[in-house]
Amino acid sequence: MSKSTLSRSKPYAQLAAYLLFCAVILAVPSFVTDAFLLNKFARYLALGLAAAALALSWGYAGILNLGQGVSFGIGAYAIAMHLKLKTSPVHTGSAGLPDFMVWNNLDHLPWFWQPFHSSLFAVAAGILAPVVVALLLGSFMFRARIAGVYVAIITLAMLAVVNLLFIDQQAYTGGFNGITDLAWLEAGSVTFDPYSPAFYYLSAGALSLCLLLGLAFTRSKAGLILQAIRNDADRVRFFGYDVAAYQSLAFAVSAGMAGLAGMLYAMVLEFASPTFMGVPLSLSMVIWAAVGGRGSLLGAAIGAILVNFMQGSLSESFLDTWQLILGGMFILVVVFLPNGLSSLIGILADRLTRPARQTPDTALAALSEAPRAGRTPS
Amino acid sequence: MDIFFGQLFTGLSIASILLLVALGLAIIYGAMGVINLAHGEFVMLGAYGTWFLQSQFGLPLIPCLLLVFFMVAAAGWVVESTVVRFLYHRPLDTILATWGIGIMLQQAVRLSAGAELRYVQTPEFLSGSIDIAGVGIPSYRLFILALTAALLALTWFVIQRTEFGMKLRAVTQNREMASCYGINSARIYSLTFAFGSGLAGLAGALVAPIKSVAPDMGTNFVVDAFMVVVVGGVGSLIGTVVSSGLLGSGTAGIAFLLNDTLAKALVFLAVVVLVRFRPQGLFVDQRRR
Amino acid sequence: MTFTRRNFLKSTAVAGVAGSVGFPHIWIKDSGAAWAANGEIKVGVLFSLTGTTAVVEKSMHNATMMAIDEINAAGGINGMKLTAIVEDPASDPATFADKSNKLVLNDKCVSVFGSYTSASRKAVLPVFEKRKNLYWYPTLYEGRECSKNVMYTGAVPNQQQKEFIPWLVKTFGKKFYLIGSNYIYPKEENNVCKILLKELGGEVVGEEYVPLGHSEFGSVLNKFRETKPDVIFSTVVGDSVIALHKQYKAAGFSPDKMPMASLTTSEVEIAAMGGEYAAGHFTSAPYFMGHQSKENEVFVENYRKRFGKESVTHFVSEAAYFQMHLFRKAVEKIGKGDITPIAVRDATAGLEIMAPQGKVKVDGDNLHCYLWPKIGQAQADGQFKVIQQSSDWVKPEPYWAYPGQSCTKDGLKGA
Amino acid sequence: MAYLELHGLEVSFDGFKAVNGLDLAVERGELRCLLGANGAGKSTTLDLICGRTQPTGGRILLDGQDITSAPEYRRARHGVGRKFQVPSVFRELTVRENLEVAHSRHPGPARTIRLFPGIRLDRRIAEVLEIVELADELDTRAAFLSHGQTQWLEIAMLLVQDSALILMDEPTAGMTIQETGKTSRIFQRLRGRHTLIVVEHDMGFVREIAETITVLHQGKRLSEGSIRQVEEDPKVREAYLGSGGISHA
Repeated sequence: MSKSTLSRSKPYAQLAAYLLFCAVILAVPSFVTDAFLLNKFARYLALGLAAAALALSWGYAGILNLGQGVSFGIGAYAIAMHLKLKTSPVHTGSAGLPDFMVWNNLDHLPWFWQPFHSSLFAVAAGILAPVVVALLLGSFMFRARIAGVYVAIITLAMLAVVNLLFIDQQAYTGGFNGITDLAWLEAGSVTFDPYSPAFYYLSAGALSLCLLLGLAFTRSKAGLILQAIRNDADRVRFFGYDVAAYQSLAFAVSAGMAGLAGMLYAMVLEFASPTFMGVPLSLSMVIWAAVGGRGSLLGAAIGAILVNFMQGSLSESFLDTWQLILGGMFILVVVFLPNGLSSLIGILADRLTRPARQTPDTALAALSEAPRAGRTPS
Repeated sequence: MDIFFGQLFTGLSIASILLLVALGLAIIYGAMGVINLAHGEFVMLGAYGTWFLQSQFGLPLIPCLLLVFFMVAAAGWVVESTVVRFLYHRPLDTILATWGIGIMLQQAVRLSAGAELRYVQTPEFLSGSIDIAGVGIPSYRLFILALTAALLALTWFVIQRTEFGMKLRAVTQNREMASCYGINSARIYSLTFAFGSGLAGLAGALVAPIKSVAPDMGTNFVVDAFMVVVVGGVGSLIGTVVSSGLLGSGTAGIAFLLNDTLAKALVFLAVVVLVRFRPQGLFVDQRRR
Repeated sequence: MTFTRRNFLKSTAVAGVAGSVGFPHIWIKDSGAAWAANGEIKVGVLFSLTGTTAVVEKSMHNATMMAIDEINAAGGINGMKLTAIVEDPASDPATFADKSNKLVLNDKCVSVFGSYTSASRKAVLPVFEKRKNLYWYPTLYEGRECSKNVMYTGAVPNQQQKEFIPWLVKTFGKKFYLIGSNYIYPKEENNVCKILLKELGGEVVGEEYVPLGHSEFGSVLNKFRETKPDVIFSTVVGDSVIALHKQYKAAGFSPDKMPMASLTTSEVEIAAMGGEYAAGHFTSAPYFMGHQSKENEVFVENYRKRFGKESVTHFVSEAAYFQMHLFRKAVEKIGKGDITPIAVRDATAGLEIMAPQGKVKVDGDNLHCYLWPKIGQAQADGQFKVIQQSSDWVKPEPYWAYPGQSCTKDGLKGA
Repeated sequence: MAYLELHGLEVSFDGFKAVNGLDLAVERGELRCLLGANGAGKSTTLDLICGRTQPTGGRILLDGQDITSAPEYRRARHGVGRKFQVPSVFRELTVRENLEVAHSRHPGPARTIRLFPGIRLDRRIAEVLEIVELADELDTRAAFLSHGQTQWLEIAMLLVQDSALILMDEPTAGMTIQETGKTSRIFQRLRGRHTLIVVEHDMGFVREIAETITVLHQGKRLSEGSIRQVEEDPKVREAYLGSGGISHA
């Protein structure tokens, strides 16, 4: 088919791919009934959502956020605070007060915990709090036209700060142990037992909704402008776009989705821990998105699900060497498959339809080039 | 009064350790723009190398230093020629690839040397402390301070006063143009990466006697070193020295006044603010856009 | 960035199909809960083999596996083989929770033996309480917990401190500096220590918590110089202990005048820091490798035969070892009955066993153990010299510091 | 009050004054050519007007408003469009997408988030495409275009942006004779509706389109007037011919 019809059919092929993926993940409970597996898949889907959120800010807007754990963690803690207030404390006895507060000799519930009695507030906070944090951090960085490696450094440093503070403020956050022993979320008549199909549908539904909304966002003009910004931010300014506002927007949308993913993750594991805001998990998200294909939300989601599924099964069968295999895989994908597994499919499809056309790899060189040509050490 | 002097020395000592670890990263990142997240693992390799030489061959610490430098430099060469070489035009991808290398190195060491903590001995004559102004200053830390200064001078000399250094600076300015003048930039890069890794190994060897030697000791080293290099200014040696001084004494000071947890948090916050207002670092001048 | 929109249909179809075919066990129905079926008793072994706490948990894993092999070598329990299902929680609380779910739901283990840090215990606790399973926790901990699904074979604060603190005050003086890692265990131990010190007219000259994995104690040592305490009460854990001891000695302090008294420093940490850095400091624990008893000689000899002559045993791996034998005695007591986690728990109540540290008994009410606290002084050769030993086993009181509260058969009383 | 006024504009990099007290006034709808040897400050002047570089002195007034320290995107919204010496387009996006980005009537994020809008080409873009003959390259990625086509794309994007003031930096560089001819026909049509400032070296092209010419020398205005006046101006002769012949023009 000629170039133009192929490209005009591209958006529909992409939409079809997204819808197919959503259909597949929503169909899983009809033929998988093992409670343990359902829980595991629900967890992978939540991590898939976090990776897709990262692909939105990194793949589309060129913002490499090494601190995705901040949004992910805030979402997890928001829902955990709500679910903690719903459990009756077994070990410490005093009515309604979470156990770690009793251990830290608090005698009443702090004011900022009060609103978390309502599940609506908790869910809203789980999404909006990361958005607000992202908007503040976003404008703080992008107003000063910070880009590339420096964004990575600032987000990494913020992650370290948030992690340290959450561990230090033990009376309010449970400290290093995190918030454990959570009840199950209730919405109307449905209780979401993390080992039930109901919870799986919640997780799969959230991922599908976010993927489709994300697709709509990236297909809109704003999404196009973000890609232009990633390509050449200065040039975009000369067309009248406030680049900092767009970058903060992408950063905030990504944070909201990551907050939702954090909520699902805390619910599926039935606890929230400061390791959700640790450097290893945040970097893993970046790697899942890179492995899956940072250029596409669906690619990143699939990358996260595949890597975590492999990590789960590998670590059981190859007790000693699973980390070697994982590290090796990351290197191979990053070096030989810059656009991740999803591009593998693209390349194969190219080979099948017409002789491979060597696409210049300039696109990647322009990927928010770090100021490499700094002066040599003087 | 002696508390103040003790605190001053602690700040200086922390700064010297930060500089020691960051020096190798400054070379690699400054000159080649490669963000090497496996830098912490090279430090760990240096520590394990020292332990291995000490436990198997009974070599005292000082001779170990030289051997470890070349062993880890060789490891750096291998890593550069197998993986990093493909990524010079993709700075952000080096973060991911080197993180993968880090995971593999950790697990390889855990399998070979075991997960237990390893013991590295301080040389006899350095294990005591010297009384200066009424405060017991650990002589081993003085030794580290002195050696860091020497390494700094060596690095500056290699970069500024040797032919290799001149070629390195040429390749850094413009790799393609340097190649046109017959400089084998690929080899220069490999040598630079090996030199940086060797420095990291040396840091590991020096730090091993006062810190704990475990397969995953590298992770918190690399985050701090990365901050020091970026705050100091990409490719600026003086910047790295000054920023490790600032961050080191800052950490020590706040830790004494408040506590270590807040010290770490506040220093990270300071890094965020510094990178935001001086992204190109303290010592790299404004470049015309 | 070439866009991956083209022909994405193929990619998801391929992934989808591969996904569903990939794991055949997807199709099996949820098989009934037969705890001890076809002649084997399945137990979970959940100690980190990778990550930051692998350092200590590897030795606990070794001691547990050794006990299992000993039991199987002696013909198993009532003729049934003990099968260990090993998982690596990689020192990450989230993985601890995930793997314990797998061991309980998927593998149907009768009991799971595991974890060192309080954080990992808190992460798995809800799993065992919701699924009515049994978790065997061999590590000393901060107490104030009264679960009906956990067997606590490690020491609680009253057992470790009630004789230790008075001895320290008598021997060295009243001024204490409390230094610990920044999480719940050190804070709770310090609560108990402060109560004891108040009773003895002691004084806390400083209290500080360093981040986990911290390795730079320059400022802390300066504070020691400033406050001049008689005793440094350390609840620092993990690899920070090594850095603290090394830098303490390098700063020219001497344990004779200002010793470090710890509840966590064991033979493993000493082996890692080198004997000369630990020499002179004190630890209170129910077991030391150097303890003279017939059971201990056999235990140490077997352990070294199996894991190398350099390997060391310490109070946490000793608890991991004897709790497995406690499990064996409980299952033998059930005999022909249905072996379920709750049945095992009830059978264990009141059981006694000759452990390497001496005869230990399980308290039927709070499922903790009567232990033999000892005070040991570290020697340059990496072993501990037992200075003082309790004349009788000490009753575990997880709520000792909270009068009016106690853990009874049916949960916490006197909230 | 001219449409664009520069008053004593000045910018120095480490002491070197690239633009040194420049005064300039351009009327609305006028087509002004900027000539001068390399390093005379032509491109830097365009950089200062469009906001790419911050001046160290002087003021810039656009349609009566002081935009000296306004950020680039606010100047673009006031109607300033810039074509760069090195053709800069979004290489990873297709021609269609480049034009859609350039079509920045409502640049605010609130207006650009529309669910499933699909990129439809309105009349304006279709008309421009015919002019620059890129209609059949609509879905090719910009990275695959030839140098000439990239120049045309950037010019097309400027036209789509429809700015009041268009700053053109050597638009005909690397173009064939026919393409240069066509460019001058386009510029003739733009005159009047837009104000144009064109930096050029191709004297043939300048003769076709120029009304008034300003010659810059070492960051200052050397002379101004019709093409004949400028050619006979002794200062210009001395500045250029004196330094060794016409080849340096």
